[in-house]
Amino acid sequence: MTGTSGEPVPLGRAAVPPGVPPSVHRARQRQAAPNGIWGMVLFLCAEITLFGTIIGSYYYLDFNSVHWPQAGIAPEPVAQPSLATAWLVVTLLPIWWANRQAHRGRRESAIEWILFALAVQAGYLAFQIHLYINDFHHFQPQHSAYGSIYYTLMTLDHAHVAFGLALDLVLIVRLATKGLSNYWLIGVRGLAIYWYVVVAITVIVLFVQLTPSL
Amino acid sequence: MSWPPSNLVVWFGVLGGPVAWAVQFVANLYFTFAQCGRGGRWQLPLHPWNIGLSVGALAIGLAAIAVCLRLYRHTSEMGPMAAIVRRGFGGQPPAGRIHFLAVVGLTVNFLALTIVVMTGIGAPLLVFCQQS
Amino acid sequence: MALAGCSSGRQSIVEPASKPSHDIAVLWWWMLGAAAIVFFGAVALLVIAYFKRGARGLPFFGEREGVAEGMVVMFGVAIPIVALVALFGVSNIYLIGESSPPKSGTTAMTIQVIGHQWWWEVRYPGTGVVTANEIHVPIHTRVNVIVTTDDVIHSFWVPELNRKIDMIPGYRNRILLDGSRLGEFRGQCAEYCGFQHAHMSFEVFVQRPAVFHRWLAGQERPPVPASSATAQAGERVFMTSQCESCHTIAGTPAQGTIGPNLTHLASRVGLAAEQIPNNPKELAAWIRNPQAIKPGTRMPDLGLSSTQIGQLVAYLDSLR
Amino acid sequence: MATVVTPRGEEYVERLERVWKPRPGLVGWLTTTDHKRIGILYFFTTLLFFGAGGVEALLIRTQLIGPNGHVLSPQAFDEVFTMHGITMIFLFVIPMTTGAFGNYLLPLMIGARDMAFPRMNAVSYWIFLGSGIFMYVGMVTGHAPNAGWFDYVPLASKTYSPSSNIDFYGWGLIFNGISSTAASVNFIVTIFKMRAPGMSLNRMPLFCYAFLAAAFSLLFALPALSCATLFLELDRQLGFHFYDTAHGGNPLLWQNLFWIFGHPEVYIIILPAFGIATSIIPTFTHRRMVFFPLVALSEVLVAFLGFGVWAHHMFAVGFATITTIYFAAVSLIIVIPSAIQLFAWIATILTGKPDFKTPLLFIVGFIVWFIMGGLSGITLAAIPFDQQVTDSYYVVAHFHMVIFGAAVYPILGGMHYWFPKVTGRMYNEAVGKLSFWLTFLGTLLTFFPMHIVGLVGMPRRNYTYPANMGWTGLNFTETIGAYILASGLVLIVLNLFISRFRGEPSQDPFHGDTLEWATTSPPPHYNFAVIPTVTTPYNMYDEKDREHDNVRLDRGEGVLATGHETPATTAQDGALDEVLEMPSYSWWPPIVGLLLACFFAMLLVAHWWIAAGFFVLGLLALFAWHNQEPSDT
Repeated sequence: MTGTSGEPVPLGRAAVPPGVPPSVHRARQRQAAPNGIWGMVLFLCAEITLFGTIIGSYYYLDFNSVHWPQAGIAPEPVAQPSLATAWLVVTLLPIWWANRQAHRGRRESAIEWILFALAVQAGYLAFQIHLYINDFHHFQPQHSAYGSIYYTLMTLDHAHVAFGLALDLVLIVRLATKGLSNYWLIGVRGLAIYWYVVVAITVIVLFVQLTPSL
Repeated sequence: MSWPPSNLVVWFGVLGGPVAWAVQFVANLYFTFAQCGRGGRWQLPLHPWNIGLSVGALAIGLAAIAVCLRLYRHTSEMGPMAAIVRRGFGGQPPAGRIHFLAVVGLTVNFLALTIVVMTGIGAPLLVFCQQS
Repeated sequence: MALAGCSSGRQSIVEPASKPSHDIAVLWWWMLGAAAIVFFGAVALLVIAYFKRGARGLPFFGEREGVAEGMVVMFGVAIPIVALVALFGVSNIYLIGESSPPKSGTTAMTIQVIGHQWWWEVRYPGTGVVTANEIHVPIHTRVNVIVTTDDVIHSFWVPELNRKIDMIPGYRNRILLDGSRLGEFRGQCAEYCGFQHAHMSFEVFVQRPAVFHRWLAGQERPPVPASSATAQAGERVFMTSQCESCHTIAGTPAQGTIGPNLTHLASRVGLAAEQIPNNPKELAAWIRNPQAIKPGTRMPDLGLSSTQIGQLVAYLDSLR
Repeated sequence: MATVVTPRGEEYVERLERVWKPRPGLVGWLTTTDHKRIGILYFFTTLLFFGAGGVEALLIRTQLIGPNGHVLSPQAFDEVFTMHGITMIFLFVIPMTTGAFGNYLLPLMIGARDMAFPRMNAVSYWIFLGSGIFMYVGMVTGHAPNAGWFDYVPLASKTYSPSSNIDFYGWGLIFNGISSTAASVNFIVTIFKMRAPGMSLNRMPLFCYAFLAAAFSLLFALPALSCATLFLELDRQLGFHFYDTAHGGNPLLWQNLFWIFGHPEVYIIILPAFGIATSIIPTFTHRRMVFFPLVALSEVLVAFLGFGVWAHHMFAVGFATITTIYFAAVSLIIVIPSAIQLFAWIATILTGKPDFKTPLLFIVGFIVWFIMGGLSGITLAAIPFDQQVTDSYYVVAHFHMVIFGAAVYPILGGMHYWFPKVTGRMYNEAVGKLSFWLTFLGTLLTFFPMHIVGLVGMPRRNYTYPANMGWTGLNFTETIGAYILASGLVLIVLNLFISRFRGEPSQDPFHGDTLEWATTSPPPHYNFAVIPTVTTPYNMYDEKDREHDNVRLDRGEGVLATGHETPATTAQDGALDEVLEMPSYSWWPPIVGLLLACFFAMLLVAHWWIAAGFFVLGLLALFAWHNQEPSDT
């Protein structure tokens, strides 16, 4: 059997150097992204497309309406959602760091940083829900097409974040109970990728949300 | 060209034209929907925009074709490649794969550019926002 | 091909009666010709393959791979790309303008057609004429038809006069009618619009200008009041049995807008969007049990007695 | 070519048998993660739905046999033609090609022992089954969707369709979409990561390219459908206004979203058929496909360009002319990749030594119909002509030529071609040929006259038509054709069913060129005793490689028998990267499928809190699922 450059590749498990968790060693030996990461990235592609179509629908409705937002709805204030989103962007740092720590075999540190990120992200979500309820006092999705697409977009975006929080929690529990198994080491990397994408989507959603105000 | 070329170069060669077409396509749609919709949000000079986008896409696609040509010629000169081509393009990677992708890229970019040229020339001949 | 044998069609795209339809039909015949060459050429290659199945390679060319690959490039890329770009230019840049709606203000006449489940309301703006399921236009006159809908999406299609255009809620689409041949051309709703999509047709009459103007003037006048006793009784039935809540008859208290305007019902050729011919017998059957003829129609069974129906038919038949 | 096992290799094989032994009986089928078993489950399920869709088609044709038919009421006709479309597209062709053929064959073709995510593969099946039953519950209870598979608003809005018919459609398709998304992720990762060592991109079977392209299309197209149906259900059930003109909504939004999904969908349907054709043709012509890279690129390019043509379904809505030509240009150029493939197939048959057995006959039929459907497709990219014939029977003729003629024929051919692979027995060749000719004649009579009937003005979706329109004779022919077609299909099923029990035992009757023929028929649970290595795109033509596999089995090299193991390789060059432990069974996929079914049923009846409860349960089940790592089982 030959690999890329022609030299034989043994089909079997390589010996693990002492002091390194087997999963970490395996991650270092890998030339390509593992299947789990491929799967996560592809699911996120579907997610991005879903948000892309919703955002496209937003502009389609916008372009085909004489008034946007429809009469009776004031444009969003800019400051609060922007601040909240900036807050969420900052949480990428602990997530990124947790992933690095995990790939150095430092389980406790990884757990702590995910926990930290979880707390900050939960704060973000709580604030956003507060804004959401405020909006709801001003206008409802049944008011007009603007209300419909606005609430659908925001709800899905927040649900995305909420699902991320659940993933954080799962990772914390799993890393604490099962340790850095190969499965969950890939899980931490998947989690990090998930958050990168969610935050990117949230930034774009913010821009869409503020379109009428700009 | 250094050998083996980076993945980025190879995949630019394969996907440059199609991606440029996709950008041209989506941007043009966005502009026409924005201008011809009932809201009439924007009043852009659409013909120049269309031509500009098409020319940009064309340039990227031509660059991708140039990359593919170089890859193709380079891999064709690599001794046993000729024999490999006869065996159905299944040569030893990475050279075999890159040769294969270069053939793919040449065709793909050519087709993508045809679309860009068709719409780049065709659209300015029509009246904007005239209902079909 | 077998198409020539089917010229009895009443709604055929290959028997055009206007310039746009004619151009489209010409485009079709050219495309059919080219397609036939490609189709039979490819089938011929398969037939050759069958007869030479015992040996590898091609007759005359041998087993060279380059020949097979050249064939793919030639027939798969080179020839089609020329043909397709040409088709693009001819049909989508040039011809599309020929069948497009007229530029505003360039036509002598405008007609408004409103789609309903499952009939057509036709208005002649500026004249007060409102009719249903039939459109009269003068020959050799460019007519701007504005199509809208009152409920779901319909599609306005008279193949012999022009291609189709959808009627979409919230949009005012337009299409050109420019008949170049006298006659009666059938049109039909082409977008699925519910149970009776199949029975939503109409007639377009392309007429000499004099005939057309006589018709238009007749439609503009309110109908002559009923003279016979039966018809007068029928009018009372009409005004007291809910008919008037859905239908309009000009010059009477009936001003309903849900169903077709019946002002000159007796002048029309068909009933229920041309599903049945307009004669007293069919009209009576229709009033007696509309759901049997057109299941799902919004016209209810009013439970009238045979006498009442007879009177009603006499009245409606007097609306000329 | 079956692997010849030497006594030393026998030990390894025994160990593999022990490790990969499935759980017995019904439990084994319910908890299975074996791609072959899942493929078989998909096959029989989709075959049932094909039967249902076929009966619906015959009902439609019987109703239209003559003018003013009374077989079906207009209400029933609308439900039947809607369900015919939904069934054939979502419950037959896609699950049959990706689910049954893809699942069973892909891992075998790339020399893997399972899909990349075996449990997700199982859950795809259970969700698909749930969604199919979900939509047919609507039909059985008299609430089948009735606004067409395209389901245009406002006809599908609460105002014009007040009962729950459309809700079965809306939620059912989102439900179904989850299954397809999971399946497409699985296929992409499997194709990129699970190929046998040495199988670089330029050595991957064309079948895999076709399935890769279809999976990518599914992945990126389905969100648009989910988005559209979500909006629809929000409009219908919660009073939102996405499509409601009176409140700033727009009915064209639905059409755009639906066709952004709908056109790639057409290629999702046909791409696997291309893949099957490119597997059968080299085998029966005893030569490689002509111009391998161009065929591979065509399969992928069709999927890519397929995202830029959607508005050609909407040329009559009155878009700005300028908008339409962007789509028309792509609709025309997308013909080129198809033409490349078409002439590559023809050139291969022409320059090879074709052996016209049943599978190849079906492929020849496929080529004929595909040319016809493709040519009528080109005419539909000429905007004025499209505006003339769209929504007429001409379009019905076009897409049945493409979807039935060109997508189902390879499925039928493939059923014969891989029959010996799956069952270890041979079908009856004479009956096979007879069934082909019946099907061919039926297809011709059913679908060809539709072109003409469309050109003389018959619109689609009419439950009946008047007598004096010149449509009667043609419709009569079509109906007769439909019955001939149905008899051909029944004959195929009978032939295969009887051959399953009575057929001649057979291992590798056709000398196929891809790796699935490197193992026994039917394949063992572990697929390959030794992981094959690859040096060309036509793996079975390189007998040296296969002999080498036997030598390696002797040495125990690449046997991977310490657990459920299979190698993972790099995405581009197929270099060996690591050895993966695969899960062997799991109860969670059917449980997740069941919980999702309950979730969607509750959404249908608008019991939001109970639905939320099932959703949370579903999440918990997913958590429990991942509690069980592959190495644990």
